Amino acid sequence: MPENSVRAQDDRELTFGQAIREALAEEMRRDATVCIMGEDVAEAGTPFKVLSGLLEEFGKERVLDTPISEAGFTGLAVGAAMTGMRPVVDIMFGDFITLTMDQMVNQAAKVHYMSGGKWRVPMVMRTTMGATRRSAAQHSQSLHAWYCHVPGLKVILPSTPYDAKGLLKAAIRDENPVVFFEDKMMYKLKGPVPSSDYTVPLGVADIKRVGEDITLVATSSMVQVALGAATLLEEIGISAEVVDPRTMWPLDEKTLIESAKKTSRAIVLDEGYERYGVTAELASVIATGAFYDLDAPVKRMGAMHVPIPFSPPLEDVTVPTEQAVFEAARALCGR
Amino acid sequence: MPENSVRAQDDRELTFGQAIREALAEEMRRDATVCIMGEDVAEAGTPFKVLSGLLEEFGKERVLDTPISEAGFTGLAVGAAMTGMRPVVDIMFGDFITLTMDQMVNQAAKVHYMSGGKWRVPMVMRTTMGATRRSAAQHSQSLHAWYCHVPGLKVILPSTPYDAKGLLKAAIRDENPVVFFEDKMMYKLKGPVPSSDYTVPLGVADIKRVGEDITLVATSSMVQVALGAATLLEEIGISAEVVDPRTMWPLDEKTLIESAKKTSRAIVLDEGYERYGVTAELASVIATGAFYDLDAPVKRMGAMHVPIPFSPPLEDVTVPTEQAVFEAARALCGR
Amino acid sequence: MTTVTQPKEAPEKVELWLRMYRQMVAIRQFEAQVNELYTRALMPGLAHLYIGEEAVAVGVCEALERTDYITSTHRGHGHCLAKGASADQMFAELLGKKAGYCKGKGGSMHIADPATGNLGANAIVCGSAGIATGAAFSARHLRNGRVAVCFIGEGALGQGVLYEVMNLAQLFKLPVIYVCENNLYTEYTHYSETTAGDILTRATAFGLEAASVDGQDVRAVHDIAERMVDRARRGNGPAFLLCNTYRYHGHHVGDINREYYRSKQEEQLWKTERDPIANFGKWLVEQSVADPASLAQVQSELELEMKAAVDFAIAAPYPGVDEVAEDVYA
Amino acid sequence: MTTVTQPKEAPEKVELWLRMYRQMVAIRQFEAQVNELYTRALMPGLAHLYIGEEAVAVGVCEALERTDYITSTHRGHGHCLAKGASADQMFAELLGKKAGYCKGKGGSMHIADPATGNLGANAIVCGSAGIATGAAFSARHLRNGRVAVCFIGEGALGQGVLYEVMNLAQLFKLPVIYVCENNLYTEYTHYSETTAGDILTRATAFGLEAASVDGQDVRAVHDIAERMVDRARRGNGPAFLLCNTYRYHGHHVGDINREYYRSKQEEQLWKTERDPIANFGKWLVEQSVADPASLAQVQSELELEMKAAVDFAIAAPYPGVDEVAEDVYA
Ligand SMILES: Cc1ncc(C[n+]2csc(CCOP(=O)(O)OP(=O)(O)O)c2C)c(N)n1
Ligand SMILES: Cc1ncc(C[n+]2csc(CCOP(=O)(O)OP(=O)(O)O)c2C)c(N)n1
Ligand SMILES: [Mg+2]
Ligand SMILES: [Mg+2]
Repeated sequence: MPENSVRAQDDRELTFGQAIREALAEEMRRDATVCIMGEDVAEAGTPFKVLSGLLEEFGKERVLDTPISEAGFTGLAVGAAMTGMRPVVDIMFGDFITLTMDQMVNQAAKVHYMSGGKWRVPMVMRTTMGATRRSAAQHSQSLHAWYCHVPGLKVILPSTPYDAKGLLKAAIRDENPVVFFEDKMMYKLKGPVPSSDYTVPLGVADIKRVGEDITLVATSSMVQVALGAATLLEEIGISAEVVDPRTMWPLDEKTLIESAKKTSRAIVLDEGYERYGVTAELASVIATGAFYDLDAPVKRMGAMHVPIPFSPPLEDVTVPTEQAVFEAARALCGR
Repeated sequence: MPENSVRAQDDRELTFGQAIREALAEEMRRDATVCIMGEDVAEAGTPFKVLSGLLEEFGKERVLDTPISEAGFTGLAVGAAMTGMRPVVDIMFGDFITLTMDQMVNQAAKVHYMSGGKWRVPMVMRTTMGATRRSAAQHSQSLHAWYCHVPGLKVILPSTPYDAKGLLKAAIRDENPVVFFEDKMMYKLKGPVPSSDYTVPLGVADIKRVGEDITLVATSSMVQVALGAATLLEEIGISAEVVDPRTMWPLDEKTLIESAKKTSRAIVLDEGYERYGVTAELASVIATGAFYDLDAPVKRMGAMHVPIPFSPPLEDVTVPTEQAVFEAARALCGR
Repeated sequence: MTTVTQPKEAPEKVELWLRMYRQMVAIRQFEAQVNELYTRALMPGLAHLYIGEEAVAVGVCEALERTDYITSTHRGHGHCLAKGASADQMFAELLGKKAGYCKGKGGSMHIADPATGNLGANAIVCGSAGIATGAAFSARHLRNGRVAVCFIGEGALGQGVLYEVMNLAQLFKLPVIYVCENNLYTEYTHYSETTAGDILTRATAFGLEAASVDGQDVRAVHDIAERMVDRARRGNGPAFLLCNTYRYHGHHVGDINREYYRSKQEEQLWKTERDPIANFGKWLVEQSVADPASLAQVQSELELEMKAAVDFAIAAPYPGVDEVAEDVYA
Repeated sequence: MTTVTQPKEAPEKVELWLRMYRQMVAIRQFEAQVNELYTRALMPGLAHLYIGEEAVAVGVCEALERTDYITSTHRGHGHCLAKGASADQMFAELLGKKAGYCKGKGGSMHIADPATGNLGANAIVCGSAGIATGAAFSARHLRNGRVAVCFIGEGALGQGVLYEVMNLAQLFKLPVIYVCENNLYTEYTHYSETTAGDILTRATAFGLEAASVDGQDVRAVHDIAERMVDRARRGNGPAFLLCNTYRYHGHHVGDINREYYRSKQEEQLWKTERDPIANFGKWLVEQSVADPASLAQVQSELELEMKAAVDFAIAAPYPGVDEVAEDVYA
C-alpha cells in the first residue's frame, strides 16, 4: 500500500481541513486549469475556513466567489470542464446538492456516455455531510447515497487527513465528474500527512484496523466511531477489524467481502439515512459475497429515518455512536 | 384482502392509464381542494394522454398548465398543501425530479417534523419511470430510490391498473407528501378495475402469484417481467412466488421476509439502477430477515450501471428481462 | 404607554406608531438576549441576528392581518415576532426545549406557528419562495382573502426558483408579496459582487409591481407595504418590495471579526445615522406622540419581559428522547 | 452553384448568402427525410423537426467560427447541421448505429461533435445553459478568443437556472449568447399562457445586451448575431437574442392532430407568407444573385445528398451489445 511507504518517510501532522487545502493548493500549482468556485470561497475561504489563503496565492481568476446559485455554477463547471478547465465546485452544505442534481446527474454524469465518449467532464464537487452540529434538518444531512446511485459519477468519502489529501488530488486528476464528501465534524481531526506529492487511488479500500472476530465497515466520520468501538470491544476480548471503503464508487467489494469472510460477522456504518442508503448496498454486497461464511446477518447502522432534529438530546440519538456500535457488535458476537 | 372481495363484485377492465385518470376524477369530485398542476396537463392531458378529459370536467381552476418550472410549481404545491389544498403535481418524466429535489426533500418532507407536527403537506407528486422507450439517457431513468431514502416522504410504485387506482386514491387522501411513480410502458396495460370507490392501503405488499420454490420480489413493470419468468419457470417445474411490495415506503418487510423464509430463495427486481438502489434495500432486508432460512444469496436484478443508451440493441440489455430472470432463478434453484 | 401632549394625528395612527415602536424594541431586545445566550454558551448551534433590520419586519407585518401568511428566512426571529410570535416559546425553541414552537425540533432557523400565519422560517436560501407562493395560491383558490408575504434576503436573488415562482405568481395573479431585505451582504460577500443588472427590473420583467424603500424607516416601509398588500388582496396580483437595510452584527453570532469584508466605519455609520429605532423614537418625540421617558420605559419593560422569557426557556425541559421518531409522518 | 448576372454586391456577401440558402435547404431536406424515416417506421423513438426555423440556426451559426461553441436542444438537428455536422453521421445516430456521432448511444436529442464545437444537444429543457456558459468561462480563462452560443426554446424561460447563469455570465463578462427561439409553443401550450411580463427585459434585468429579430429572415438574424458575437469576442460580455419563428410540424413527428392547440390557418399563414427559404430565395432572385433554376438545382442536389446519407445510415451496423458498458467513465 502507498500509505505505509510514504508514511514512513514523513510524520508531519495536519488537520483534515488543512490536508484538503494542501491538496487543492498543490494541484492548482501543478495545473493552471484547476480553479475553485463557490459561495464565500474567496476572501472568506468558506464558512469552515477550509480554503483560507488560496485566494491570496492564486488570485480572483482561479478562486471565484459565486452568487447563491448552486445549480448555475455547477452547470457552469460542467461546461468549463468539457472545454479545458478542471473546476472544483464548493457546495457549502451537502443538503444543498438537492439543487445540483440535474446538472450533476442529467448533465455531468451522462455527457461522456451520451456523446459516445467524445466529451469529458473532469470536474470535482466538494461538499459536506454530517450531523450533531446543532444545525437542524436542512444543514445536517448526508445525502451521498443519491450520487452513489448514478452511473457516470464517482463518489469519495475520506475519513482521515491522509486519505483526504491523496484522494482529493486523485479526484482532481480524474477525467470524470467526482463528488467529494467532507464531514463537517472532522475538519479539526489531526493525522499524519506527508508533504510529498502523493495520491490515493480511487476504488481501493483501506483496513484501518486489523481484527479477527468481527468486521466493521465504516465510511467517513463513522470510521472514527468504529475505531472507538473497536477499542471498547478489545476490552471485552472481541477483536474488530475496521474496513474503510474510502470510495463508494468505484467500490472495492473484494476487500469488504474478504474481511467479512475472515471474521464471519459484519456491521456496516454510514451517517446517511439507513433506509435505501449506503448501508443497504454495502450490507447486500457482503451478504452475497460472504454468504457461506457469515455466522450472523450483516447489521446495518445509519442515521435514523427522521429529519435531523435541532434539539441536542434528540439529535444525538439519530446517528450511530461508539457505544451503540459496541453493543451491536457484542450482541452479534453473542456476548 | 380488499382486492378479492371487491374484484368479485366487478370484473370491468381498464388500462393502467385509465385507472389513474379515474382515481384522479373520483378524488376531485369527492374533494374540491384536490387540483392538478403540471406541464401540458390541461388541453393536452399530458403527452401520455393520461389526464384527457379532466380539464373538461373540472375546469382551468383545478387543472392548471404550468410553465416548464418543475422546482417552482412543486414548491408552490408544497405551500398550497400546507394551507388547505391537496395538489397533485405532474412531473412529465421521472428524469426531471432532479429539479424538484430541494422542494421535495428539504421542504415537503421536513415541514411536518421541523414544525413539531404543526404544519402538514398533503400533496402527491405523480411522475414516470421506465426505459426501453428509445428516449435515451435523460428520458428513461427510474430514480425512485432517491425519494425512498428520504424520511418524511412516502413512495408508491403501482404495478397493475387495480393497484394504481386504489393506491393513488389513498395517496391523495394521505396527510403526507407522497410520490407516485408510473411506468411509461404500462399505460396501455389492461386489468380489472372496480368502478367502486376503493383504496389500497400504503404499506401492504401483494402476493401476485403464489409459489413454493423461489420468491421473486418485483416492483412496477418488473412485476410483469417476474410473472412472465414465473410462467417459464413453471414449465421446468420450478414454482415461483411473485411478491409486489407496492409501496417502497412504508415498506411491508414482513411479507417479503416470510415469502423468502418459505421458499428459501429470493431474487429482487427493480428497474432503477442496481447500484445503491432499491434492490439493495430489499435484498438486505430479506438477507437479514430470512438469514437462517436462505439456501442461497439473495440475487439483485436492476438496471445496468450505465446511462440508458438510445440504440435499441443496447438499451434492451440494460434492464432485466423475462429470460434473464428465468435463467437467474433456474441457476439459483440449482437446475 | 401613555402619551404626553395631545398629538394632532388620528389616534389610530398614533396607536400604530407606538405599537410599531414597541415591536421594533421587542425584536432588538429579543436578539440582544440571543447574543447573550450564545456568549454564555447556553444556546446550541448558531443564530443569525436581525438587529438593525427591525423596521422591515415590523413595517410589513403591521400591514398584515393575523390570518395572513408569512414565510421567513435563516434570519427570521424578527419576522416571527412581528407576526405575533411570543418570545418565551421562541427562546424555548432556540434552546431545543419541548415548550418551543416546534417542540425543539426546528431551532432558530425553523420557527413556525399556524396561529399567527407563520408558515415557517427556512434555512435554505429562497427555500420558502415556493411555499409562500403556494399559500397565495390557496388563498386565491379558497377565496379567503388572505395575502402571503415571502421574506427573503438579497442573496436569494441568486436562486433561480425565485424567478420561476414570480412568473407563476403573475400568471395566476396570486396575492403574494416578495419582500427582499438587502442588507448589502450575503454571508461574507458584498451583494454587488454577486448581483448583476438591476434588482427591481428582475421583478418587473415578470410583470410584478415593484418598488424599493428605505428599510430603516418603519413608516415608509409600512406605507408601501400597505399599498401592495391592499393591491394583492383586491386580486391585482403579486408585488416585489426591495428594502434597503443593514445588519449590525455578524452573519451569525459567531462572526466577530468582520473587517475583511466590511469596515467598522461602515457599521458605525449605519448604527449612528440610520438606526430605525432611534430615528423613529426621535420623530415620535418631535411629533409629541411620546416623550423620551416613555420610550425609555418601553425599552426597560421589554428588557425585563425578554429576560423573563429567557428564564422560562432555560428552565423548560428538553423533549423526551423517545419523541425523536414522532412527527415524521402526519 | 453559378450565379446568372453580375450582382452589385461584394462577392463574399454573395457567397455568404448562397451558402446560407444552401444550408437552410439542407436542414429542411434533412428533416424531411427524418419524417420519412419515422413514417416508414425505420427510426426508433421520436424526433423534433426544425422545419420552419432554419433561418435561426443558419443565421447564427454563419456568424460563428468553426472553433466557437454551441449547445443545442431536443429540436437540435438544424443547429448541428448549421454548425457543420455531416448528414450521414447524424442519420446514423438517429437510427442508433455505430457510425453515428455518438456511436448510437445518444440519438436524435444528443448529437455532439467536438470537431465542430458542438457541445451537444440536450433533452432537458434549458439543460445546456450551464454548459454553454461554462464553455464561455473556459474561453475567457484560456484566452482562446472563442464564443459560445446557447440555443434554447422559449419554454426554457421557465427554468430558473437560465437566470442563474445569465447573472453569472454578466458578472464574469463571459462571451456567451443565449439565442431564444420563440416558436410560440412549448409542446402543446401557447407560450403566452406560461410566460408573464416581457421576455427581453428578463435578460436586460441581469445586465445582458438583448434584442429581438425576425427569425424567418436569415439576413436579419445573421446581422444581429454577428454584432453580438463580435461584442462578446471583444470581451464586452453576454447577450440575449430573441428570434421569433415557427415550427411547421408537430412538437415531435408523432404530433399529427394539432387543432386543439393551434389552427391550420395559423400554420398555413406562416408557411405561405413567412417561409424563410422561399422568401430568401425570392430575394436572391430579385437581387439577381441567383435564378429560380439554380435554386431549384440546390434543392434537388441536397435531396439526393440526404437520400444517400439515409441509405448509408440504414445500411450501417448497430453497435455490438458488449459496447453498452463502454464510455460510462473516461
Ligand atoms: C441554497 C443555500 N445556499 C447556501 C446557503 C448558505 N447560506 C446561509 S445564509 C447565506 C447568505 C444569505 O444572504 P442573504 O440572502 O442576503 O440573507 P442575510 O443573511 O443577508 O440576511 C448563505 C449563502 C443556504 N443556507 N442555502
Ligand atoms: C426540464 C424539462 N421539463 C420538461 C421537458 C419535456 N419537454 C420536452 S420539449 C418541451 C417543450 C419545450 O418548448 P420550447 O423550449 O419552446 O422548445 P420547442 O419544442 O418549442 O422547440 C417540454 C416541456 C423536458 N424535456 N425537460
Ligand atoms: Mg443579505
Ligand atoms: Mg417553443
